[in-house]
Amino acid sequence: MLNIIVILPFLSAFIMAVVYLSNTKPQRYFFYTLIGVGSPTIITILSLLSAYELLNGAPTIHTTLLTWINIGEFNIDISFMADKLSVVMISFITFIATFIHIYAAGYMKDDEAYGKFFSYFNLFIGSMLLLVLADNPIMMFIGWELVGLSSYLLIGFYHTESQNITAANKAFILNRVGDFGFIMGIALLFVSLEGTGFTFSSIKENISLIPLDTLNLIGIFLFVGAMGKSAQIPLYVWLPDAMAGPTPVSALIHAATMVTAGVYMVARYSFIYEELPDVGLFIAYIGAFSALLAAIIASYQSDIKKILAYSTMSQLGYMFIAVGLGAYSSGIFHVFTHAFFKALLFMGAGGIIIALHHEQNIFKMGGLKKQLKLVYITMFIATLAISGIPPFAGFFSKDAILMTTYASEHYLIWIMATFTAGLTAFYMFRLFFSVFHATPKEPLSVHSLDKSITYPLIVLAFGSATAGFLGVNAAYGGDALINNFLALPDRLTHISHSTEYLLGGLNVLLALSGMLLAYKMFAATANEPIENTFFSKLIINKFYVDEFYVMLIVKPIHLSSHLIANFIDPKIIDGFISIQINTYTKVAVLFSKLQNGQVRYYALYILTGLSLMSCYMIYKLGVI
Amino acid sequence: MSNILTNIIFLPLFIAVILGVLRAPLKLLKVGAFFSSILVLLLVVFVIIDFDPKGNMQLITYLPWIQSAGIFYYIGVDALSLVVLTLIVLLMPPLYLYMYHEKRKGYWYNMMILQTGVTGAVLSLDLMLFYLFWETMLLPIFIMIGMYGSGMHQYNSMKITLMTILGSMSMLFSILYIGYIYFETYGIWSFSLDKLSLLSFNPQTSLWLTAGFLLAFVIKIPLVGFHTWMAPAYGSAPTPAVVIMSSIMAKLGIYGIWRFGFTLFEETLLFYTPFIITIALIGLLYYAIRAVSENNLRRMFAYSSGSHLSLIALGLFVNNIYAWGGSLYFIATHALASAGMFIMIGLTYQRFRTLDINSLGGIAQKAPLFTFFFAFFALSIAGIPGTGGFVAELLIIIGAFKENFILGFLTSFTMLSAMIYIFWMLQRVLFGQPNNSTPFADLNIKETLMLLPLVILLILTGVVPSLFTPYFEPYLTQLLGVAS
Amino acid sequence: MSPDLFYLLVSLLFSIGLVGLLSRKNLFVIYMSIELMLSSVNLLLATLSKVLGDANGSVMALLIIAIIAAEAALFLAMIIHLYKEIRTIDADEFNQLSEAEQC
Amino acid sequence: MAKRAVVQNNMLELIIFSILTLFMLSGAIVMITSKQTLFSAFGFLITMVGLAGMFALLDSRFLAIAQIMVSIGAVVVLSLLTILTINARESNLPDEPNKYKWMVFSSLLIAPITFLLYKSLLTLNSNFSDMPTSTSKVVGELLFSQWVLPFEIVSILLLTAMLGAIIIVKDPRKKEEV
Repeated sequence: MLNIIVILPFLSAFIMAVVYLSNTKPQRYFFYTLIGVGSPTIITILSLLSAYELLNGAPTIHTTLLTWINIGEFNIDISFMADKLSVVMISFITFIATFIHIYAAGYMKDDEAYGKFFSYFNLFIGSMLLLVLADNPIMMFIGWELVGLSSYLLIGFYHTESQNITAANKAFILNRVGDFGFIMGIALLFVSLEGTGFTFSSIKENISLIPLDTLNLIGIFLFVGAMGKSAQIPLYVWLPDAMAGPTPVSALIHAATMVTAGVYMVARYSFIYEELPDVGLFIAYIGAFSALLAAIIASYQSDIKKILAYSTMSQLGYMFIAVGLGAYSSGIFHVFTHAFFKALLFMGAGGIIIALHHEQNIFKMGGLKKQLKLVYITMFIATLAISGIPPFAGFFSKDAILMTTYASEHYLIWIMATFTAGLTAFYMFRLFFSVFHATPKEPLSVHSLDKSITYPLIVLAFGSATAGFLGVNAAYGGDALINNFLALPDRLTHISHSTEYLLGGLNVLLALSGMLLAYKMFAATANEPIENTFFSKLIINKFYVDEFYVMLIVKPIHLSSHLIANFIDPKIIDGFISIQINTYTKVAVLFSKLQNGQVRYYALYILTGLSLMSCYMIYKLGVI
Repeated sequence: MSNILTNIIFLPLFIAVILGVLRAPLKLLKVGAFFSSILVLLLVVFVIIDFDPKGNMQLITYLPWIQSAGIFYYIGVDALSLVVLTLIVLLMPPLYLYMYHEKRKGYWYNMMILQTGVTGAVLSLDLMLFYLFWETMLLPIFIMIGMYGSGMHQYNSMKITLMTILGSMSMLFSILYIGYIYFETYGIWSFSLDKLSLLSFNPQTSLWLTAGFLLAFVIKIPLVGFHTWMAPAYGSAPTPAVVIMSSIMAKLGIYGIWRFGFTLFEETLLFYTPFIITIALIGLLYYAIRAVSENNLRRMFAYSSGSHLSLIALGLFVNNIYAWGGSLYFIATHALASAGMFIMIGLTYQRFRTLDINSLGGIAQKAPLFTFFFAFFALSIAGIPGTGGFVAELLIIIGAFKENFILGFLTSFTMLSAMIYIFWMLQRVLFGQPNNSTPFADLNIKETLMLLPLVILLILTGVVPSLFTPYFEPYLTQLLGVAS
Repeated sequence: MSPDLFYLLVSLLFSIGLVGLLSRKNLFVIYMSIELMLSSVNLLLATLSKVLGDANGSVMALLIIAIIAAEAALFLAMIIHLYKEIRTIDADEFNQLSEAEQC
Repeated sequence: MAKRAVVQNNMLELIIFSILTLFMLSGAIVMITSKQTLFSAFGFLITMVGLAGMFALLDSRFLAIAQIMVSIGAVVVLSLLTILTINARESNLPDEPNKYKWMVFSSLLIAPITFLLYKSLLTLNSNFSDMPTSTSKVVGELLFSQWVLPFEIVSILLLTAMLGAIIIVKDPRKKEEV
């Protein structure tokens, strides 16, 4: 079953690619839709079935497809494993991905490269499933890289605009920087455990064999991978630019796949991070700073998709706080709820963008609540969910994380996280009010939306509203179903129910005040932020991090390249060779001058030689 | 069956000579060349079927040639040479297909002679015989660059020839001196590898002899510092010659170190190991960074191939099975990928008549199939999972980590090195708006068929390496057992 | 009277011939220098014939005189021919062996 | 008495030798230094005459006569005739501004050779034998017995040279007309 789950998307991607390449004319709409949407549907059913199996108490499922490589101790199989963690992941990934596929079928209907799009899309899902279901780090890494590759392809989907490709390159290269760390982690892990097998279960068993120093390095290296994929400081700059792709791609990247991979990875290696509280704290701080930074930047953006992108980064920061502090289940739970509302937000935004003929600036929209009623309602639910208003999904998951931070007694993290929560409500409602409530500056022509676009919204809205109930804490009368099911090595924190209520109340209060502030400022008329003060200029330009990177990395590479091309190669290395060549040439010129065609001179040369020989003989024979 | 290897080596030359004597018309020549390459491919398939991965040197032919000087016609095949041999014969048919429109007869003859040269060099086990084939393969390259090249081809062909001959000369001196030492010790002349490997040299002599060999191989690879012939030669050679240089001849440098260096100078090479690893690490990034500012597509991939060959050399000098396996695997997969890439570049040139990256662009809009193949080969050079390059890079990284942490860390930069230029190149060549109004035809069926085997092989090597590894894994284990 | 003086004379004559050959451009002088060198050899032969009391040397010298005559005929003919062609007897004008010009 | 006569004879020979040497060397030097071709030829003539005297001094009368008849009577006169025939004007003579520099330079160059030559010649016998060998009779006998083949070859050579000279001098432009 697991084999089929992984292979099917790859297979359908392959089939569609072959069909598309053999005839690129925009036809066969039905064929592509059937295969492209059909395969995620089937794998959703299969994933849910396997989840059901595990729910009923079945042990972890292992399947082996074939032997991948076999050199020395490096024996790697293409094999898959569904434990509770991966089952939770694949269930919601496939579920949400299916709806995004359905949505995309409507969204991309008129695109010439419809087949190509679905081929990439299925490749994306397949890679993500490979990543999640992998039984050993190597397979996981392959999935990990392929996710990066397919995101590259999808972000650069509109390839005629050069800047889209730049965005895609940026995404892939930064991901690859992460992979650079990841592969070092894996290699180190393998070398340290050489000979004891290299699947997750055997690593878990033998983890105590590794000295702590090495383990620390491994933990940090692996997290570098997560930084790249999950867009954390300092490797986050690709995420906003990744909005260059079609909106369903953004929804898929941000909700179900790719960015959550980092969190999943840390949870998957929880048995390592469990041993390394210091590294965990480092992760948590990175997460907290990312969350805050992204929230601040998001408050000053005006592109609807970029605001959502920064909000993703911010929420990912929460997840890393959770996993860093050892609350793996809470992290995964937030991944789970976040998937619903973030997918919904992106799809809603996509709907708005289509309805307004590809307008993305929220300050050029306004008053859309009448025209796009369904989008309005669903987006409202999603916004409430992300802001953490009970009883919507976001509240429970975010609350669990905040509580962990408080209980861990790292108060700086807690303050940052709580502040970010308020800020989240502010910028999300800023978006919401500007788009739906504010009076538009000029009358908008709105185009009606396809059913395949709107219906998935309803399903996801339902999910956003209710998904949180799976993980209700004991304090709120639940029994944290999902946490118990996941059975990850959580660091247990004890916190009294009253403190919990207090914290929850504080969060809701902050969220509400953020919401009110946004209402005041943007509900009536929404104005674009202007770069009037130093501070706003800094934020609108995203703290000049991109420019900084360009200056620090891209420029030096180009400079050194030119240095090599214009100086080192021709002057120094070829210099040695050309010195010799020049010498030969000069000597040759000299000799050709000697040979001037006058026989007299030739006689002179002969005589010179003879004369020298005579001198030598006189000297040698001692004639004098 | 016993002289199957001889047939493999000399069949192309034989057919070339017959066609030349008959003054065959162009059409017959084309058919003959292609037929010879297919026939050789079939023969190699027979060899592979019969091959026993656990055995040593197999299918040995040992005939006296110049007996008074102890030079024998001594050939044989083991896992190492089988890998290189297989990739040579795999690449020839697509190259002949690529050359289909070529009207100059000399071109075809040169290719056939070249094939004999490279297969002979791979299979020979007598040092003099090896030297003979080693020089044989240089001559056609010289002619092909000099006569059929573009740009400053005459200058460049002289440059490659002189630099390579410098290496060959030093190797010849070493070979002769080794033979002489053998003569001193045993009283007869011999240049057979297995006999010479019994010799033990005094350390000082051995250093010089090894340096003589290494110089030849290092120039052929080329590692940084010996590379200035590479970009000009690649830039002005015709595509088939480029493919042979990058995919086969460069690998023969690695093969030479492996076969002759490790057999004869096991201990002395340890002395050179730190130097070579340092040079290779420098080369890994040096070439990659150099490629960034290169505007000629072919030269860019010349540097790219230099970067990857540095990695292969690095893996060769890291003494464990992962790094060696990775190196050997990389030899094959990089040959396939770079052959594909250079063929794609050749096709681009045929269509656009330029290789300047800045004047290309927008190909994706006009030719999806072409784009697919181009991007596939470029990405497989970059080592994307699912292509063989990834497996090899992974193995080499693991091997380097096993050696020590710092080396592993530095080797991992291979993950980034190709990124630096390949993606920017793809952006400017394939995507964006076309800068060039020339109509761009998509791949036709013939071109697709020529490239498809390479694509399939690359994917197979990436997805199921276990199909291929059993052929050389026992050999490596055995070699390591001997070494340790 | 000892042959040493003759030897000295021979050496000097030969050398003067060589000097003339090298330092002059006039074809006639070159020709005569060559004759002078030949003649000095002739003198040496005659001297040796006397020293050894062997007439063979004289015979050789005699033959050489004949050869000098033959040479003279050809050399002078060539000079005349060359002078007719390019109106000069400057040896440096005949430099078709030169490498530099063709480069 | 007889001894004295020998001494006197020797003295006489030495004086004759000195005078001849003076003539020859000065003739040779004039030959290689003078700008006018005709003067050179006269220098050459003097040297040749001196040479004939030297042959006589060495008791080779036949040679001396041959020298006078062939070298002077034929060769030198032929040269003079050629020079006069050509009658090169001053402007057609080669311009040799560095003539003396060249001479000094090449003399320096040749000095060691000369020295070596002289030294090696000194290793030969330094006494004349008393046998009167080179009489015409002996020479004639040798020439027609042992040396008959070289003699014939030389005669053919002379013939060939004559024919060659005629062919060379023939005007090529006229040949084309024929």
